[in-house]
Parts: sequence; C-alpha cells; structure tokens
Amino acid sequence: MRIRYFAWMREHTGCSEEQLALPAAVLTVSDLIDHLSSVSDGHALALKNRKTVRVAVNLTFAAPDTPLCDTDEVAFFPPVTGG
Amino acid sequence: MRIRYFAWMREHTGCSEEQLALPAAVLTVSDLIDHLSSVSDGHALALKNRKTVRVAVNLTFAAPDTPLCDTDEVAFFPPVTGG
Amino acid sequence: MIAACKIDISVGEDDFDSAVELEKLRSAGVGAIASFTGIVRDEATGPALIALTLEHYPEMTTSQLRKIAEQAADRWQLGAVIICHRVGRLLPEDNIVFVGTSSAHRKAAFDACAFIMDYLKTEAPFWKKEETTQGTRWIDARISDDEALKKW
Amino acid sequence: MIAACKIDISVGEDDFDSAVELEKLRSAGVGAIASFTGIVRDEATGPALIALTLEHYPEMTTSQLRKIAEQAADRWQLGAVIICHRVGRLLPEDNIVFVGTSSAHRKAAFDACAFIMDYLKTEAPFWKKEETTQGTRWIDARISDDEALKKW
Repeated sequence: MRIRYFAWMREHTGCSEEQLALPAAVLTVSDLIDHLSSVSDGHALALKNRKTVRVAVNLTFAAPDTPLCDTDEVAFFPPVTGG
Repeated sequence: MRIRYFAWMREHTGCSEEQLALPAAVLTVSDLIDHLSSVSDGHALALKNRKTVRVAVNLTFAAPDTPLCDTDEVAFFPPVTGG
Repeated sequence: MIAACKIDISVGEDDFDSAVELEKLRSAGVGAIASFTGIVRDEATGPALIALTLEHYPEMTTSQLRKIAEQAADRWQLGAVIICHRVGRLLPEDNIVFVGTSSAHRKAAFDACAFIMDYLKTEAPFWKKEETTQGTRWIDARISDDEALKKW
Repeated sequence: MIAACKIDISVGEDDFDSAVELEKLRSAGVGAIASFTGIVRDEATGPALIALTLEHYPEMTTSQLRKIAEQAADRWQLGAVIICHRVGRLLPEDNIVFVGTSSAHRKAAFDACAFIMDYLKTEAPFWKKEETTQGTRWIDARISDDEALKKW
C-alpha cells in the first residue's frame, strides 16, 4: 500500500510517501490511522486530531469506515486551502 | 417643460422630444400622461398601457403622483432591456 | 465603504476590452475579482439575428449606473466597480456589457457583481431593438429580470 | 447538459492569462460569461507577506476539479467551464485561480461560477503555506468556506 502525506502532515511525518504492507488487522481507514499513529511520534502528531485529518483512497475522498485493500493508495492531508 | 420619449414610445409619438407649456391642470406625472394622451393618436398609443409606461423626472425614476413644475424634464419610456 | 471604492462607469459606441478592465480591477489592491460579460447572441429560436441596436437616455444612463454601483459599494466592502455598456448598432458576437467588482472576499465580489447586473437590467435606461431576417422589433422586458431583484 | 458543456481544467506552475481564458469562454457560443480571479494579496493585518507556496496532490487535483465542473454542468445549462489553478511559489499580485463559466442565462453563469469556487475551496487538494517577514506557516482552512457550501 502506498501512503502519502501532504502539507503540514508531510512535515510532521517527515516523508511525503511510504510503502506499507497492510497489516491483517487494518480493515478500514480508521484502523489505518490507528496503526500509523504508532509508527513514530511525527506520525502520531500528524494524525492526532481525527477531525482535521482528511483522507483520500485512490484519489477519492474517503470516510473513517472506508474499507482498504493492499493495492490502495491512501493519502492523508489537512483541510484544503486552495483558491 | 421638456418632454422626451424613448424606444417604441418615441416611434409612436413620432418625436424624441417636445416642449410643453405646463397646463395649469397638470400637477402630477399622472395628470401629464392624461394630457399628452390627448395630443395625438400616436401619443395616446405610446402612453396607452399605464403599467408599461416608465417615467423619469429630472433623470430620476418617478411615480404617477410625483409633482411636476414647468422647468422639469420628463421622460417616458418602456421597461428597460439593456445588459 | 463608498469612499474607499473606486467606481468607473463608461457608456458609448466604442467596444471595451474585458482584459483591460480586469487589469484595472487587479490594481484596486484586493484579492477577489468577479466579472460578467454580456455578448450579442443569436437566440437559436426564431429568425436569425442580424444586429441589435441599443438606444439609451444619455443624460440619465451614466448617473443611473453610478447610483447602482454606489448601492453595491454601500452594501459590500469593495475595492473597485467597473461598468461598461455599449450603445448603437451591435452585431452578433459583439460585447454589450461588462461589470467587474473586486473585494477582499469572494462572496462580496460575486454578490456585488450579480446585484449590479440585476439592477442594470431593470433600472438602467437602455432599450434593445432587434434586427432579424424577418424584420425589426423592440425586445420585451423579461418578468424574470424583475423577479431577480427580489433576492437583494 | 454535461455533454454540451466544454470543460477545460489546467493546473500548474505557469501563470494563466484571464484575458485569454475569457476569449475561450466567448467562443463557446452563449451570451453570458461570469468569471472569478483570485490573486495573492497581503492581508493588511499581521506581518507583511513575502510569498505563498501552493502544494497540491497532482494525481487528484485535476480529476477533482473536473468532478466539480461536471457537477456544475449537470446543475446549470452551461456552454463552457474553465478552471485554472496555479501551484508552487507565488508572489503578491500573482494570479492564483481563474474560474470562468458561460451560459445563455446570466444567473446560471453567475451561480455556476460561485458554486465552482465554493467547492474548489473545500474539495480540491491544494494547501497554502505563507512566508512572511516573521516566518512561515500553513494557512488554516476557514469555517466560512465550509459554511458557503450549505447554500448549494
């Protein structure tokens, strides 16, 4: 699974993307956030405020209960501020 | 008093403007319309549908009961269609 | 905030250049710019349009447009308002009207621009006469234009 | 009327020219054109702005903007929709975004343009980092931008 981070979440995790072999216990977006939060303090900080975390799975906005599979691309980012 | 006509009202009256010595009985816009309607068939036709007649007195939209004096410029025109 | 808002009204036979007008709006120093451009079009239904002739009440037109712009500047915080309106004989594809507004906030820019167009359509002394392959006729005012004012 | 509406999306570091984009909208064959241009501005409060850097999610950005344009084209009868958005480091006075719509009806053109900007502000993956005389910081999303969606 390809994981991507944008904006200040990227700065907290220290990487713009990483590869992850999807753990068996991770079934949904919410599970994945729990899992990634244990990877490093930076990851925990980036994903700390669940209300602020926006998630896209395969380029489409996803909800906490969106199911995941190992070939998905999952992106984490803060609320957008373009325009 | 200077009277002006625009668009199809001008075509009906046959003139874009005319001078009028304000008759003593004409106190308001409504009175003026009554008076002008008697001037010619063209004038009567132009001013026939009171709901369609728009009036400006001294370059400002006016109502039927707007009072008039001899130095006013009064314009008659149909609902506007610019833009 | 009328005092702070730059208002620029032009009415005449000459064409305007929307690009030049947009550039003027940029120079008003705020970040959100909304614009509307109206163009002569063949309406697709009915006989083919040859030309549109715009008559106006010259002494009243500019002051009336300025009043409308001032009302907008009174209601929203605007950096600038530009209104250009053409008169005379226009051909299909010709510009008729340009309205542009600038503000620090996009909603103010959009609302002010739409407000000005709605009022221009019902309170600015212009009349259109249409010349088609089947003759000429004065264009009727639209009830929908009166209705549009109700939201303001 | 998605089928009839021409949709043109561009995202990149290069500047766009609002005049060129307006010209494209004219060629879509309908008479009412609305546009919005967003420009980098110093907010007047707080430290002076040096630059704004726009980050985005390249693979998602264009498809997301296209979705928003298609939603607008589904909801209003539009001739064309153009969205240009810049990324990278931008200086004060630089263009950030252009949204333009054309329709036979001015209300449809205005509403579609405002709708696209409102959705772009909340659903297109762009993030702004501000560089001021007192350091850099990521700009916070505005609650007012979420609120703006409620009217659609």
